[in-house]
Amino acid sequence: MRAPDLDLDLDTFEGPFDLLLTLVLREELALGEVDVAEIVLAYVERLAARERLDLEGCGEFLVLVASLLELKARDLFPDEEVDLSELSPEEAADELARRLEEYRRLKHGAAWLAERLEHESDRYFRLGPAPLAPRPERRLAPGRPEDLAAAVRALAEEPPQLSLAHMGLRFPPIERFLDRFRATLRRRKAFMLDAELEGLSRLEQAAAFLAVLELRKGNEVRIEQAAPFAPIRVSRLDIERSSEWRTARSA
Amino acid sequence: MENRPFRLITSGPLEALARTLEALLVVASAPLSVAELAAAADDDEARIESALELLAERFVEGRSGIVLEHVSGGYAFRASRDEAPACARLVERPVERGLSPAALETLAVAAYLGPVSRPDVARLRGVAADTVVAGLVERGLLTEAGREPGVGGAVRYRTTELFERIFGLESLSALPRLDDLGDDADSIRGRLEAVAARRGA
Amino acid sequence: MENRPFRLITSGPLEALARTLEALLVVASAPLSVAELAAAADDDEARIESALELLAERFVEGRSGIVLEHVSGGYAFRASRDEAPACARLVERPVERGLSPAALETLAVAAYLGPVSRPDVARLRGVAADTVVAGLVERGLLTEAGREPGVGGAVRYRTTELFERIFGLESLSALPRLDDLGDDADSIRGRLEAVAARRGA
Repeated sequence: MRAPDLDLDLDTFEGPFDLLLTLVLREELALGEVDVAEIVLAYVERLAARERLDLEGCGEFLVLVASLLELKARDLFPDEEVDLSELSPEEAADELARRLEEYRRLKHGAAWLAERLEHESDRYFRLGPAPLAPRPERRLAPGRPEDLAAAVRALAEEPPQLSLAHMGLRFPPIERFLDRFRATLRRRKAFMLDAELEGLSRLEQAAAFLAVLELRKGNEVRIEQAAPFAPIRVSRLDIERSSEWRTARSA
Repeated sequence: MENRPFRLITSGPLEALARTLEALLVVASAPLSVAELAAAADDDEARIESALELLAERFVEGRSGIVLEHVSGGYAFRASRDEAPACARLVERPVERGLSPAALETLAVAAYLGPVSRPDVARLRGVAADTVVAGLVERGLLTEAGREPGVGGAVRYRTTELFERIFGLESLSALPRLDDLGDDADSIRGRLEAVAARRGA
Repeated sequence: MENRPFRLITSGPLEALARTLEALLVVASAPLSVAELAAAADDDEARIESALELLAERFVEGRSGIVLEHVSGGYAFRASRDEAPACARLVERPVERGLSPAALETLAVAAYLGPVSRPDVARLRGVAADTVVAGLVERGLLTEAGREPGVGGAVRYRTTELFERIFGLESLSALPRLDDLGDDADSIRGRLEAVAARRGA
């Protein structure tokens, strides 16, 4: 299944994935409002319904989603400097686990509310006063003019720089691994991915994997794996075509 | 049949219809005509009238705190006249809580900058203003004051005399000065807008 | 089911108080707490509770089209569940119709963690929350609850009484705990803040 054909039904968007991408690129749809996790879920559900795994399609999808996430991170947190040195790999993993658990709880809470709403849907009551109720007379407490002045002064204060340190889950740039793997492949014909991933944090591993897929997409490398979970071998493909691709990309 | 004792009525099919009407009348926010009741109860108007007679007997002055009233627009529940003093205490119970921070900010903007639209308030406060403005209009602290220039301009609001009374101001010129922000409404507005722009959409 | 004849009930002194409460509840626009009922009825809270028991027996599912419920920290009349189809033909329930998963998650954040700002919600859900929060404020399910401490702090939101009423909650503490791993909202919040403090500034 090709990623662009994926039909989506999100809160903010309904239609094929490629239309969503178009709208995002034309800035007609705010990416900040798009739940990327829902897109991934939709894709995975679709995959699960198929018999054969289309690696090409999956790779394309991963690259598109990774780009979406990167765009979205910039969109949501425009001024945030990426500073990975602040976070050790263990901390990043801890933080990831914490946040996932947090989100899971939140989902449980939302699911409970949804169920409750369904259960209570036959409870009808009046909103607002009764038709023949006496008109309420509101007596307001006196206010202090100084409070008004203070309110305006507060609005004139410069807002603090929003700290997003708690976001934690910064995605390491894929370019870093693209450069590294290209350099390796200039020296050697092939490398084993597992060896390259050793010692990296989980987020870095994910970025490295995306970089390999990106290279594959650009026809720079061939990816081989003897069996599921067997070591992955990445080997150099046609040099000329890859440089063509790079020129085309940078144009 | 209406002069039968209550107990016996509760089993008849008309009693089921009466329960339906009770439910409709307790959720309605305006009096309901016989036709409206018939449509909602999915029954015919003659039977609705009979069931209403049942209810009128049950929800009657002296017997119940809830009274079924037939007004020009139709039927509605009201409080019994005997309970008027209690109802008066309920609705007049002084809401002596002060204004919320949101209301205070909105009033302050309108008081210092002159008539402002809801989009204005939203931009300057960085938060949607519809609910707050509507609440202040309902409480009589803001009132409409024309529209912004141009076709389809947004409605603008200014503070009211009630506002001045509540804040003990003889007029808006008696507001504390904000010389640190500017010496007139326009320069204060300029300052707030600059900050709002930096706060970022 | 009607084991006491209606007429006999109407005589006792508690019955007079029950009539007063009926009147108060039928005109109220939101649930009334025992304290509010006591103030309006000018009676003591213990007697209010007893009179409420009387009413709860009378206005109960299956027996009356009007049902007394304990919700959102107070007491209110609503339509019997049996009459929901008729009520649905009369009024729409726009407030809760089509609450999206995003809206429910946002409500869950505010209900479980107490006042939260839009950045808080965005951080937890990984999606910008502006539209969703604005929609919930407009529906009356969230309301502003001051700003975060510090200069220029973001506006915080909490769930409203209407939220509790629609979801049929006596209070927010009636929400089920989500602590399959032994944590509660405070420690969740504490951990978030600890992480932020460790890496903030």
